[in-house]
Amino acid sequence: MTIRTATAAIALALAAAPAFAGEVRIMWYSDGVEGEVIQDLLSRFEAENPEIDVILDNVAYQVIQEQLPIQLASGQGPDIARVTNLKEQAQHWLDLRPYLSDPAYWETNFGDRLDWMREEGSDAIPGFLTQLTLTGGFANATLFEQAGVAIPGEGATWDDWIEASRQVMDSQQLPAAFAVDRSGHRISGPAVSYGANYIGEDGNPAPIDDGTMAFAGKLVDWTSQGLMLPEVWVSAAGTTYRAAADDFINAQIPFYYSGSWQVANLSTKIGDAFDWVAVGTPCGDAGCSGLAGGAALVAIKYTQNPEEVAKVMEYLASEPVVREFSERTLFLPAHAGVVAAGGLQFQSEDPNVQPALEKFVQASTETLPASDALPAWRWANAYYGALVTRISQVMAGELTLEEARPLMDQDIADQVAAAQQQ
Amino acid sequence: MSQIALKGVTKSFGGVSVIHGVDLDIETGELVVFVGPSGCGKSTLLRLISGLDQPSAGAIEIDGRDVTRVSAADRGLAMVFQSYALYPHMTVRQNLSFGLENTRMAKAEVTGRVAEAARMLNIEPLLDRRPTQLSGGQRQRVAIGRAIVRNPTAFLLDEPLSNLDAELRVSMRAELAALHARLGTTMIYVTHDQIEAMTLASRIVVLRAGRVEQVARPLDLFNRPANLFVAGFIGAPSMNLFPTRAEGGTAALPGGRRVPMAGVPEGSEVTIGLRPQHLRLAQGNEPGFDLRIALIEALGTETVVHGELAGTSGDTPRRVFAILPGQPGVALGDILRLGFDEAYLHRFGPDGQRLVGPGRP
Amino acid sequence: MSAVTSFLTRRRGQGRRWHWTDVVTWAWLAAGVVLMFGPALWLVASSFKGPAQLAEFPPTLLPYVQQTAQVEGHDEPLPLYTVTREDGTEVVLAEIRRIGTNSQMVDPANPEERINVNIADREPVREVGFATENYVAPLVANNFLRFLWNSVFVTAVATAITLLTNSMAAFALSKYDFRGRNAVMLLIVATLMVPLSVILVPLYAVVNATGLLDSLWGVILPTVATPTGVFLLRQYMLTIPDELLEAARMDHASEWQIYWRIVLPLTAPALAVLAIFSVVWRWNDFLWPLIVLSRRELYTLQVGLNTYAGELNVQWHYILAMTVVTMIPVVLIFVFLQRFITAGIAGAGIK
Amino acid sequence: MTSLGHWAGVLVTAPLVLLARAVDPLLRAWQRWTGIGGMAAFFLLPNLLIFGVFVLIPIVLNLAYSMTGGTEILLAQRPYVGGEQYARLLECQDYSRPLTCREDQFWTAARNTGLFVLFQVSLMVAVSLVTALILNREIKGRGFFRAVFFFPVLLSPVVVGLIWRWILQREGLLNLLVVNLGLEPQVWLNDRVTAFAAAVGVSTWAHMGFYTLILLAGLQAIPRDLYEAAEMDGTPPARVFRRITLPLLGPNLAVVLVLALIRGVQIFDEAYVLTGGGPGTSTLFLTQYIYEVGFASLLRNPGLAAAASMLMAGVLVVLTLVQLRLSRSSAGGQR
Repeated sequence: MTIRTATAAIALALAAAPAFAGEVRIMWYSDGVEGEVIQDLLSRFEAENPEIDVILDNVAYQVIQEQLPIQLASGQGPDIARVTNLKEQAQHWLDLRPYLSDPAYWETNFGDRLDWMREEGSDAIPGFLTQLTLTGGFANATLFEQAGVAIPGEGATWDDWIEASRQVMDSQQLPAAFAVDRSGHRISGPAVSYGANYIGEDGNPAPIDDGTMAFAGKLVDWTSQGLMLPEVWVSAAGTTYRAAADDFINAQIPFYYSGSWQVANLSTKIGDAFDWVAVGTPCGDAGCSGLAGGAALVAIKYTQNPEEVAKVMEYLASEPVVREFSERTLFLPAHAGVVAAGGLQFQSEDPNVQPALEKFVQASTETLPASDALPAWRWANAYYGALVTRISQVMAGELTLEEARPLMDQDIADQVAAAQQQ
Repeated sequence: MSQIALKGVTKSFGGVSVIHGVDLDIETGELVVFVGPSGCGKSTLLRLISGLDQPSAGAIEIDGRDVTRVSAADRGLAMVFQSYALYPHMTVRQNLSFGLENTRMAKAEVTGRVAEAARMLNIEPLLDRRPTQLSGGQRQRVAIGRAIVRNPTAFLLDEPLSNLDAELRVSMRAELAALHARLGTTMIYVTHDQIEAMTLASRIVVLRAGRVEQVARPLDLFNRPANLFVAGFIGAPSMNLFPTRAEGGTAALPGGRRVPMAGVPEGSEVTIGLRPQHLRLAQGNEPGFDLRIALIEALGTETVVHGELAGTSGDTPRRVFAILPGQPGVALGDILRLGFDEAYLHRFGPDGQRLVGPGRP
Repeated sequence: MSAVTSFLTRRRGQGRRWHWTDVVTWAWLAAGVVLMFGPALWLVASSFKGPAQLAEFPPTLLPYVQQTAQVEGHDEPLPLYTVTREDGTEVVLAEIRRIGTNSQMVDPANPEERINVNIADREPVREVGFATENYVAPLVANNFLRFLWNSVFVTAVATAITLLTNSMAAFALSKYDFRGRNAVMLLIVATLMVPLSVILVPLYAVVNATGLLDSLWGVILPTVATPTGVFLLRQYMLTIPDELLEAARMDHASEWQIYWRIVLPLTAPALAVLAIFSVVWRWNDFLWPLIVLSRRELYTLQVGLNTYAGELNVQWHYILAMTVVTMIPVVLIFVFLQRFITAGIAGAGIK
Repeated sequence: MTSLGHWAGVLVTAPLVLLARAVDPLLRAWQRWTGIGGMAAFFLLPNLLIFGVFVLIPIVLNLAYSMTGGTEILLAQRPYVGGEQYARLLECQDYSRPLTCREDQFWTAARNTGLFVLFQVSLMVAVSLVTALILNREIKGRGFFRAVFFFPVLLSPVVVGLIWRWILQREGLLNLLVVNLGLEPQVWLNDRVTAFAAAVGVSTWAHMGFYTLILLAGLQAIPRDLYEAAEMDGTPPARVFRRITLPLLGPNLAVVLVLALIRGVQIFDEAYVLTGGGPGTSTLFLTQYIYEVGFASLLRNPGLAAAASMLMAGVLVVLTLVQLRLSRSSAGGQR
């Protein structure tokens, strides 16, 4: 008994570290250097605002995905968090509007994408996108050149790209022609390019349509022909995310479909080994659409210090800070003013970086409406999850694509049913 | 007044009775030995006295105080276990002082008592060793020492010598006897070895299947066993028992000799016992019975003869032991005629109880 | 014949000639050494490779860095390559820059002359070198000592509580006869069946309700009631003769003293085994601390190293290096206590 | 560093010692009150308390979760649905073909887990037994080799999975060896057979040292004179092994079997890091299924996961009881 009491007492002493006035905790994850950059920016903020103590908790992305939702559900959590699951958890975000000195600034510069992170019909300002991402392809220019194959130009279709890559593969004796990250999100832009539409008229998920099936069919065929690097998709079950970046970096594949966030990563790891270019998204029957997305910094409703939170957010969302953050992290800014002003000086000595980022900016104008609707759609994750789970089973030879189709519909329907079971 | 008294003590484990209403009085300074075949309940009885087990019914008194519900530690007794139960992780000194420290005794007194016990038992050089570094005999002394330092009202010893080799057992037996003489403290001693019992005991308690068969001084037990069980159990080789029938105030022994048999109803089944030591070669025409020698154990000072009664056939021939003094010239297969004095006969009635009559050594 | 006997049955004597069973034995042991240590050494070697080299195929056994040379007329050192000329001879040149498939090179001995080389014809000149920045950068960037302290705290406290509570329970379950003992035992064994990972959500709810979320105690307490520990200690305590306890009871020892001064010391070998296992388990714990701890000043090493696993990219070079760092105590335990552990399990642990 | 550890040790043990001193008088009073019977309760209390709060209650809550629906995480916000989740899991046209089941992934995982346990336990027993037999010979450096096989036991499952993924991946060490031998490199984790074999092999690699030690202890406890007697009788070695070694090793083998079985069914961390369940779903095991559905996946459903874990735990308990009974009757009682 005494042991228990003693431990309980100590536990209380340790656990109950109440949010001190003026303390703002940010839960942050990093794909690259952005943790260091934001820490640097925050240090500057703290120097100017000694009354506010900003603590940056760098966590694994897994924590954001798995633990934060539970914290939020129990009315806890940090004061600010960098999240990707924006819409589904919108009920937990704080509306900063009453605390902001200039809400109009936010609407002007971030207004386009506030819908991604607030509940349907709300006009709240929960936060802003730290970066905009866009899916798109990368080509190993050196491999193409060595193989004497021209890099497909504007308007080239997926078939063109894979054929060109196949030639490079054959010529250079590579293990595969291309790879796509294992993610439902990654294949959705291309699917839309083939006419897919995930969203039904009532806003609920539509059944898997022929557009989706068309692109999925191509992926499966390319995998069985040995063109698509098999292990990325095949060697995992469920919705596990797997990136194929390493194979591209290692010059094992001439073409890699991922997204704008890879620019910094590729630059660091490829160095001078070969030239690479961003090529946007190849075209399908309906267009050449990538899929936008991004991570947002949002304020959490359960904070004790909304005033201070707003102050931190205003600082981080201010134009110079956004500009510096983007320039140092090689992320695409989501700030309308910064984008309009242009002239971002990305801090990289790598000659491949600047053109790649510019290509992504340009490609972002080519997205289709069906794709633009997805980031702010509640069931997107359910759809992505079903796609990735089942298509990889098809690739592994466990199902035919036709068999997979009703299973995907079922998975999505299950998820909707579960969520509506209240 | 008796120092330790058991009153109708009963013990059962999970519905199985192992001690059936034992009454026993033990006087101050006695060395009482519990003896009996294995499983007779002698160790259980000792544990009930120690307080390590609680009786299912009945009462235990020490110095007139009912201690039935008093814990083992508070009964003022000390116990020596069969395995010695020395604490393997403590030195001999710590083993001896552990119990004293538990009673919050002053340091100086603890030291004094340990030194005293060590001197008494000649284990002073061993005090800083651990039990694993001791020989069997040394461990035995330490175990006794651990009991002595406590100045208990009585010692309980549970087969303390059974783990020693034969030679050591004899010398330790002597030491124990000397120790008892010197300390004068009551001791209760459990053994299955009747030689230990006979040599050490002031009184012996013979137990069988949870019941007391007889309580007596050693020689009384030998000379006047109260029943067939005690008669057969005490003495080695064991007593020859001849079942027969009482007819006309006498009963017939093998070979036809009739001996007086008074005090039983005519025709009842009785048993006559004769210790092997009391058989001798028949002189001349002396009546007796014939024995065919099956095995000879010549021990020098005496010769143990295992024989079969001649003339018995059909059923398994009856085994008879005889101890002949010296080295008589006998050989396997010889037929000996054995005689005896009637004074040495033990007579047991149909119920197996001793019939009144004198017994002689 | 008798060699086969001794192989299948028991040891074989000394001084005989080599028999096929000896060959099998030593082949097996040699394979064992390679298989058991090889992967860990591979991990250590990999942790010293730079991010680019990590992704390389074919991989090299040892970490390499490209050699560079200071060439006149160039401020920065230039990377060196072995270039195969058309006539098949090889020469070492420094690369100035690469344009497409062409490499502009220069002979360090003759800095004036530029040479154009197809990149297919050059191989980098490399020497063994260690990318120590894999270690330095995370150690500098993170409050590494804090993580270390947290890990040590969690490991030490959890192990102490594990030893105390498990040995107490084992003592009760092995040395007292009471109603419901078998039920308790069965309950404890039954929970062996339920791995932590399948009750994460309800366990999280409990930890949340007890206010232990985001505290080191939330990491410690759920792990200390290990059924394994109770089981192991109980099995060992069963071998302690009851007579010792009875002797102690006759010696006026209280039950607590019997536990503390008699049984615990005698259980030392099993306690040591449990302690070592507990230390290793708690030190290696990953999933649970990751879920409980979200404030960085509370991170344990394992959680800390996982901050390099992002949404879209994993910084393997840091993760590998930090994994090696977290392995150090385990390896130390192995080196210094292996005899103790193996003997303890073999002799004491499972009877 | 060491002084940190040292002070931690002192800090931790000092309160315990003080506690032990303080507990004693209380306990004596308690003992006077309850007798020996109350002692057991006292000694069990701390463990059972922690155990109850952090193991039993979650299991009970898990049961509650399994009878609720929806995607909310807090139990209070979840609607009661009775046995719906169980019905969904058990709905199946043909249990031998997972794809005909409503929750095909659950049945796939169950089938994979069954196969895994079958192969892994057999391999584990075989490899540990051979290793133990070898270590039981009089060889030089026996202590060293005994330790060698034990080393991986000390590694964390995550590290184990990571190391082997690095070895088996396309750019891994194994392919380097394969290429040097002049063979075609394989993507080992991309083939259902080799990936499954890798999961079996790696988990055996990681745990065999532990089982080897248990078996070795059993071997060394077999009296040598039995073998000498058998040799005098001219008993053939195979027969000696079958009639003396195996039966006398029985209890240790039973322990190995039970533990390997339990751990086999619970296989998670190392396999998850190693194969992620792939290729396709061919190394998807039950614990991964439960973890993902309940916690990690985009298709999250805590109620379904809870129901699945209850089913799994139920099967495990039954299996273990059967196993214990079998081994008890064959080993002739508990030791």
